[in-house]
Amino acid sequence: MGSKIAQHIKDLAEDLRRDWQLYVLLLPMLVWFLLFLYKPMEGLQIAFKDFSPFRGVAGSPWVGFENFRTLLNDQIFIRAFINTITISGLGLIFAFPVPIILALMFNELQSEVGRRFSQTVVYLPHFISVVIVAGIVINLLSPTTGVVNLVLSSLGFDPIYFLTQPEWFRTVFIGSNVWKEAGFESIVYLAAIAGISPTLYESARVDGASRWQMMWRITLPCILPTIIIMLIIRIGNLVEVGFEYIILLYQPATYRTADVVSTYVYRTGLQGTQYDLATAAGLFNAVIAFALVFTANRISRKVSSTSLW
Amino acid sequence: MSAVELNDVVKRYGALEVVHSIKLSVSPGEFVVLVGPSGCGKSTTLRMVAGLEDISDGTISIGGRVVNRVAPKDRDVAMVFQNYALYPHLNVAENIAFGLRVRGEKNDVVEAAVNEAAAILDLMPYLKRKPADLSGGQRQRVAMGRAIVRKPQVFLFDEPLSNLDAKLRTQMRAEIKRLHKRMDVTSIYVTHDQVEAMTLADRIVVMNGGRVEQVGSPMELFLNPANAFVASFLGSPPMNLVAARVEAANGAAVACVDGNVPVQFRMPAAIAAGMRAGQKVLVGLRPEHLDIEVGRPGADTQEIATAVDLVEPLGSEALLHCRIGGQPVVAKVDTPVDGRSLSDVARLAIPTARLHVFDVETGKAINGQA
Amino acid sequence: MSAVELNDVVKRYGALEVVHSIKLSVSPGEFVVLVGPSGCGKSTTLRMVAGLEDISDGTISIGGRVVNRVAPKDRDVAMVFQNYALYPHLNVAENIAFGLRVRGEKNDVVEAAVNEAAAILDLMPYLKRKPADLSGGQRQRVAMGRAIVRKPQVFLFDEPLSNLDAKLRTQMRAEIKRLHKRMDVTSIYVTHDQVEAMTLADRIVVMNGGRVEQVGSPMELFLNPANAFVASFLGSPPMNLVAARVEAANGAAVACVDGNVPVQFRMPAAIAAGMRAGQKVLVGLRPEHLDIEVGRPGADTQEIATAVDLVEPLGSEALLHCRIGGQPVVAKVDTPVDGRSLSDVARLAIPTARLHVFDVETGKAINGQA
Amino acid sequence: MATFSLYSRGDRIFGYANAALIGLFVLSTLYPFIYLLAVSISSGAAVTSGQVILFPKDLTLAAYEFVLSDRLFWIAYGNTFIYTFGGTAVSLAIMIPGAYALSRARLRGRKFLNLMVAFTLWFNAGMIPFFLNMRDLGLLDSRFGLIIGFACNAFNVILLRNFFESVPKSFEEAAKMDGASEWQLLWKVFIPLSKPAIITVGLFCIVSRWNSYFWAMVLLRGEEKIPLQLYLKRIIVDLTANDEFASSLLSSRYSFETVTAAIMIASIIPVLLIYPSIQKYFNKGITLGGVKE
Amino acid sequence: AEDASTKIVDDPLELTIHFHFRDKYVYTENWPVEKKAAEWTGIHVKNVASLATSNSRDAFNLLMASGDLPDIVGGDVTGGLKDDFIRYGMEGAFLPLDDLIAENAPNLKKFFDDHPVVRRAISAPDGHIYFIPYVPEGEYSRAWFIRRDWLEKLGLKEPQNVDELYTVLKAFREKDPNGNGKKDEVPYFAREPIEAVRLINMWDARVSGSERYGDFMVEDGKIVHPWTTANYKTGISKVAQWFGEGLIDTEVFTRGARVREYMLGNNIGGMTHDWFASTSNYTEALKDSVPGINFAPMLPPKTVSGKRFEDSRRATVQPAGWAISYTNQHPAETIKYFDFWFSEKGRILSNWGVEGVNYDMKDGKPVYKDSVLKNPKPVNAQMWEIGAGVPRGYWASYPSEQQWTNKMALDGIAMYETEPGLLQPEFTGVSMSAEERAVYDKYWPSLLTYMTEMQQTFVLGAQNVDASWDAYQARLEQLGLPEVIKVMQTAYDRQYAKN
Ligand SMILES: Nc1ncnc2c1ncn2[C@@H]1O[C@H](COP(=O)(O)OP(=O)(O)OP(=O)(O)O)[C@@H](O)[C@H]1O
Ligand SMILES: Nc1ncnc2c1ncn2[C@@H]1O[C@H](COP(=O)(O)OP(=O)(O)OP(=O)(O)O)[C@@H](O)[C@H]1O
Ligand SMILES: [Mg+2]
Ligand SMILES: [Mg+2]
Repeated sequence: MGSKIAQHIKDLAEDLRRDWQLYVLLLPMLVWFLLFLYKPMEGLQIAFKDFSPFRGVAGSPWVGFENFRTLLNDQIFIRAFINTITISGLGLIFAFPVPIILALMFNELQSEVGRRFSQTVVYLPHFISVVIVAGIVINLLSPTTGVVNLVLSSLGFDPIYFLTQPEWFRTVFIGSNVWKEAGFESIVYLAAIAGISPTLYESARVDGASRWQMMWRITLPCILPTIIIMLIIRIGNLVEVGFEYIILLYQPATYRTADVVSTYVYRTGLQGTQYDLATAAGLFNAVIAFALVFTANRISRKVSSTSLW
Repeated sequence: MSAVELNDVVKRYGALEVVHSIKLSVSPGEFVVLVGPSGCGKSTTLRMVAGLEDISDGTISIGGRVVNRVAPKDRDVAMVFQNYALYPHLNVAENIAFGLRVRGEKNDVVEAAVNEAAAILDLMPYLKRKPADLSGGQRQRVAMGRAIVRKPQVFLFDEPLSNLDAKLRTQMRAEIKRLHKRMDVTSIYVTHDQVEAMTLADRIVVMNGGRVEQVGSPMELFLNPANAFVASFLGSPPMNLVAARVEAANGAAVACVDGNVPVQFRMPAAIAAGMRAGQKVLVGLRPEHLDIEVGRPGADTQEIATAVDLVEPLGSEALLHCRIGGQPVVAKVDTPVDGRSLSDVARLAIPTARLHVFDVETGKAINGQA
Repeated sequence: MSAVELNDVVKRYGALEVVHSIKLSVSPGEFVVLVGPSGCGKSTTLRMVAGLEDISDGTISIGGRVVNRVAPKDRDVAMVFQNYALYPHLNVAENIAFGLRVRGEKNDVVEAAVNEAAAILDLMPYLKRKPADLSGGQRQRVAMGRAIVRKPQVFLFDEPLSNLDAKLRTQMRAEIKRLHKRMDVTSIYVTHDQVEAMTLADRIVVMNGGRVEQVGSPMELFLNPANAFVASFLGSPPMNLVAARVEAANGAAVACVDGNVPVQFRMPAAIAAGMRAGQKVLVGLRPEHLDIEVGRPGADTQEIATAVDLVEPLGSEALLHCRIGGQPVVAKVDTPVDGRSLSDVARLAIPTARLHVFDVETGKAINGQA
Repeated sequence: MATFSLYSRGDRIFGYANAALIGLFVLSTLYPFIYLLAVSISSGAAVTSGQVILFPKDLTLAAYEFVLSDRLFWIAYGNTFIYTFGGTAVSLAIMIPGAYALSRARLRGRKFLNLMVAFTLWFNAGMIPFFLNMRDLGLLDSRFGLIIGFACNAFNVILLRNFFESVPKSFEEAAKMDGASEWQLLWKVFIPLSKPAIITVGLFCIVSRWNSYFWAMVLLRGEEKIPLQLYLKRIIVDLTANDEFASSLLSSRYSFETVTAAIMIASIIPVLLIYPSIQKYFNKGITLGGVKE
Repeated sequence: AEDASTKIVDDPLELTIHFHFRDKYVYTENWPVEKKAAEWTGIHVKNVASLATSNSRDAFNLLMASGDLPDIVGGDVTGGLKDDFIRYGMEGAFLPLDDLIAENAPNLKKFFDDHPVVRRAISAPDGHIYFIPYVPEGEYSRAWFIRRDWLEKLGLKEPQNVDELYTVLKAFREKDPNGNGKKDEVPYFAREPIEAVRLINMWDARVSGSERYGDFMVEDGKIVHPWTTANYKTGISKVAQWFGEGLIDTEVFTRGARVREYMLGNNIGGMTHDWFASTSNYTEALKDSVPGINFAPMLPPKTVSGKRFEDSRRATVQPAGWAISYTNQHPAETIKYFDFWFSEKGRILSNWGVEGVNYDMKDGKPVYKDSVLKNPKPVNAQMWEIGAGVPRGYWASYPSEQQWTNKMALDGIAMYETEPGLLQPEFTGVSMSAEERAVYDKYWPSLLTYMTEMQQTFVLGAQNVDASWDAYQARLEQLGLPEVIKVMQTAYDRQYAKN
């Protein structure tokens, strides 16, 4: 038994000697993570304190799970939490595949010039601030002058005031988000596609595959590891919807479906300087996210041998 | 009507022309083998037939239809790739099944076909593995399997056996031959292994530098190579080519090799008729026709002095690397049973009838009818 | 001290053991060839020596130092990969130079070495091309070049010639041999081509299913295969193995083949001594020892009735696929000059002294001393 | 490479349909840019009264004059370049070797380290602790602090690591046999072979740096260090404040909408140029010809 | 103008200050106003706040978190700093000022004595004052504006009560007052959704008790939320009805801040409720592009109960100003400095800028120079640039604003001022103890969320007010409204009742 441990230590030492360069390469990043991300994490204590910035993390009194209790007893928070999951869940279903599809479509584009041009253009909206995007969306959906409603009424429907209807909010939010980000997000997949050996396509072509089939049976499986990684990360973000865009788009009238944890925190926490509550909400999210990811990662490692760690 | 016809096919990569105006007509059911040195354009030609490379000039027809602009999948051909091109995300069974799946074959049909192919190729134990977990030879067999499960109009093989061991290779060769007999599918087969070429081919196409040097049945090419290149390319070890000069001696033409020890070859009458005095020629001697059993009488055999540099034993035979008139010559001889040392061999016996002679300048064979 | 020593080396992939306890000692300067069927673990063994695979059990030493946990680059070995593994982003010259560059060699040294290697490998015209623009054989030559520019302690070759045409292959083989002679570097060479194995090896290691079957000089293995596997593996076409039963007839042991037409083999005395009546054996006949020139007298030759299924012409020789007592047998015979058809052959002559006999159960050769 | 002329009819129809769909999407994504452009060259009055939808009205370059004549704009622009390219360089210099090390199976404790990286995707300290940490490290109000403090992020590390993992093993093996050190292996083999990935991650770094302002706002004090996006925020604050009592909005040549649009256009253009220039690295077949699969 | 009376220290004393306001500006020694003050008082105030940030709230919070407080902390942030001054003051970050004022600051003392409401409004639960506020002057901020030219065109009078208002709005909607042949008129529009709801005033309901939207109000000494009253129920249901009839801009919730420019510029908006000063500029600005436009203030129409009242007003005291940090080594000098700004001289300086440069004294009163008044930049913006009118602890002077407000607005304000009883009582906020604040913080944000949500839901007609009112009330109770009212009442009683 003891000799086994000794052997392990010896192996370890030998491995370290053999691969020391590898550890040197890792070192800066490791130090960085420790110094810039892990060191301040002691600040997560705030979630369990009645935090006053002036008193500081150490000087603020402990309150145990009080902040969590406050959150979980707050029906508005619960609703925001459910909304968050719903929006990102729907996003996962409807928005997540879009950049993949887009990347696949770009990949099928024959004209080099066309491909360059269109790729450049579709990633443009990413750079346009959400304020402008929200403005455009509001204009498009205006019940009186918006293009969408003009089309609707020309088809004989009544105009819809989309942005005040809770039923429509998710559609509008996810849809416009896709439109804004899909082009940019497709870059990851384009990079993955670039790594596929062209001989596979040749082989498939001779085997009689149509382009459609090649897309499905070659391209897609080959970028699957990337998709899975992105998916797992996305699953980790199920409990996270950024507040900036929502705030521009939502209305009290649509809170029912639009109010998410981050907007809740924004309204209640930061404006009123309730860092403790905000941190608690963040921590609550993180724990759930982590549990989700942990599961997803485990499943993925089993099923596809791709994993986040 | 030819099954496959290449008409002045040219392939250029940018300014570089790698295939120059190839003409070839393959009859239905015929097994044609392309051989030639590395980089001579065999794969490129095959890929043009498959539809994987644009044809820079000329036309290719399959089954009478010009296919220059027909998609590979509509040409009804199957191909084994030189670099395998296995789908890394699919296991062996799925790799083999791919061609059938994309054609929407039924499950049981696919399964049966896969099992059949796997059995032929000795792949049964590996069906569930991914290509990454296979040895080189196993991968190559999978690539073979992928082609043979389909029943295409034309088979294209690009060195399908190059990574197999001798035993499997012989076995696979026979298997391919049998398959071809059974399915009677037109096949174009690229190889650099002339044993494969000789045994499999109905006709062999010898290529060199993007050109066709000679087309013919294996024995035709072996016995009557049109030029020095073909002669030296077929046969293993290749035919020895000894540079010589034609002189008239005793009324008949002889080829003289200059050197420290000048050597003369007597010519068969048919060839001698085509020779001019002073002509520079290459005298072709197949290693397996050279013999160490000297001293046997007869006008049909001549003896030549030699010096042995190196002996490579091959088991029951051996390769003698020796020199004739200073020029290297390889002889393939039986290992003497009497224990004589092969390094001592001083003279080689050459059957005169089996001499070949090529003009140095044109490379063409001199065979009297010229 | 051995240059390379494998001591009970085992390789497992998960639960799957693919190399079982291999023992092998290579002397300095020796040229050892690993042969064996596809998937038998040759590449794996070589890769363990290179340091590319972890050793599951046992030890490997190079130059007397245990290297189990030494990084490949510190083992001072060079390797040619079965799958080339060229750097796709570098051109040919850079690919070849890579090993020298990373060692910080001076520019002119590198250039000279690259040019030398390129000249040997006929790669001069391609130095500026990327691997993607090369033919299969050209790629393989680049892979060779990458290894030979360095002057390592040990060379490892994994089927370095499998994609070359016969001519180039012969040439490269000789080149490797010459290189080895000149540099005197310990080499381990994996191949499935026994001609390569026979001609290159100082010693051959025959592997099968992750085990070493026999180690010895080429001729040793060829003449005295330790078992049926080795016997059938070396030689091309491989040795025919005919299942038979030992019977005592006329005082001497004979092996009888059952079938429609029962056949008997007379045994050389040395072997007969090791045989038991009723024992099930495999009678080994090398194709090149079978002859169609029947009717020659002598106690050292026996004749066996046969039926020819298929004739494969190889030029001056041909392969006869025939049957003895219903079992398939291949004979390699000279193409008759007199125009007789080989398909008519009815009897084969067999030199008794060249018979091999193996026990069916153990596969071991029976050679009298048993 | 693939020869597109050799497509079957069905495949060609597929191609056209695909191109048409992309064309539609492209048009829709082009709109905001055109809109911004139109706004930036229209008069403030036209924009504030909602008359600019697609085409500019009352053409004027007043907004650009306003912006381009502001010294701070140019300083901010310069800063953004420093943060973006300096930051990206530092990011890549730290993340590439790190991600490479994490991608190697022989790294001891690899699983734990990867988990440690991934963990930070969800758990982060929050603004105040991070700020205090930066203060403790003496990195407040320094360009370097802003560059180093955000050098890595888990997502990019994971992405890089993943791409490195997908480089065929053979290349690493070959280089190791050739005697390359880890550093050489990374530098001479992995980086060239992972160009698309590195470009992607580099692009992500560039883009996020280019767009970011929050931490600049939190950590910086001096005006002369602010990035463009922060400048934009301040302009907005400035102009809204002025607007509040402004009588001149309806006749003004520029308004905060037009100025904002002008700054955005000015700030989008460099990024717009980056993408096409790196696109060639997304070409297929980076490992073509290297190995027999 | 050497004046010994303003000297606080003989040797120049430097004090540090964190002062960030309006999300962008910081205190600076380079302000001419500041230079003058330093010259007069001998105290030099040096800024330490970030010039980079564009969020004053963050700047303040980070300052508190970092712990190294400068001598003075001040400024203005979104949502106000009052609660912060009080909270951190009680935690020890800021000095209580009561004694310091009593001993050193005659002007401040006098001001607080004269304005007990202000003093009470800024008092902490422990009774102390921790900061000196920015005190605005003037009463009316917003007014009802209407297209008087449209009224004329349609032969209507200025609406004097709810019914007339209804008629007018209806006519705007139906009768094409802009004469373009399309019914594109928007009778009532507003920049903020809540200003659309302001029409509930017509039914005697209030939108807020203070300048801040959705604030509590005090009725008979009791804290009440205006959005829970019976009047609100009526009001909101009527507003919903008007909204449904198209009398209120159908897109009022998504129009954004540029709605006035859009509505007036395109000649389609009829009426709004907005700031006096800025709104009255439009008639002037648009006279060329919209001929005949006359968008002018009018008195609030009489409510259903026959009252007239204006719901909005200027705050008595702003939740901004400055405080003395516990680290300050010169509290006495500092409070004297604070006091300086409440002196006659200081007050003029803080409002009007530097004499001879920005204003001249005429008849003992400051008058802006023409160079200031004729400058295309708004005067307040000009003042900020020199350090006047910034939210330090000072007392704004309405006359300075008056001088650059246009005539229409001034007339309007005068009209409102002359109408008696228009102004509603202001809720000036309560200072809660830590425990009270904990309760408030726990419930209030969600309550406000719910109330605004329901408000819009009602207006949009997505829920019928009468049908859902009980459920609404019940839900408020469930979300903790009674608890919130209770702690506020306690705080209120402590702060104001013991008068
Ligand atoms: N993309 C390319 N660009 C330029 N030259 C190319 C390209 N592809 C192949 N070549 C060249 O074309 C010639 C023919 O190549 P091909 O692959 O057809 O040879 P091959 O006869 O199949 O050789 P091997 O037996 O070695 O596979 C070679 O010299 C090769 O270097
Ligand atoms: N990663 C792996 N996981 C599981 N099995 C493997 C793996 N790699 C190789 N093998 C198996 O190990 C055995 C030995 O493989 P190896 O590559 O050494 O064969 P080889 O003798 O070189 O064959 P070839 O001549 O075909 O290249 C094969 O059966 C192969 O399928
Ligand atoms: Mg080839
Ligand atoms: Mg192998």
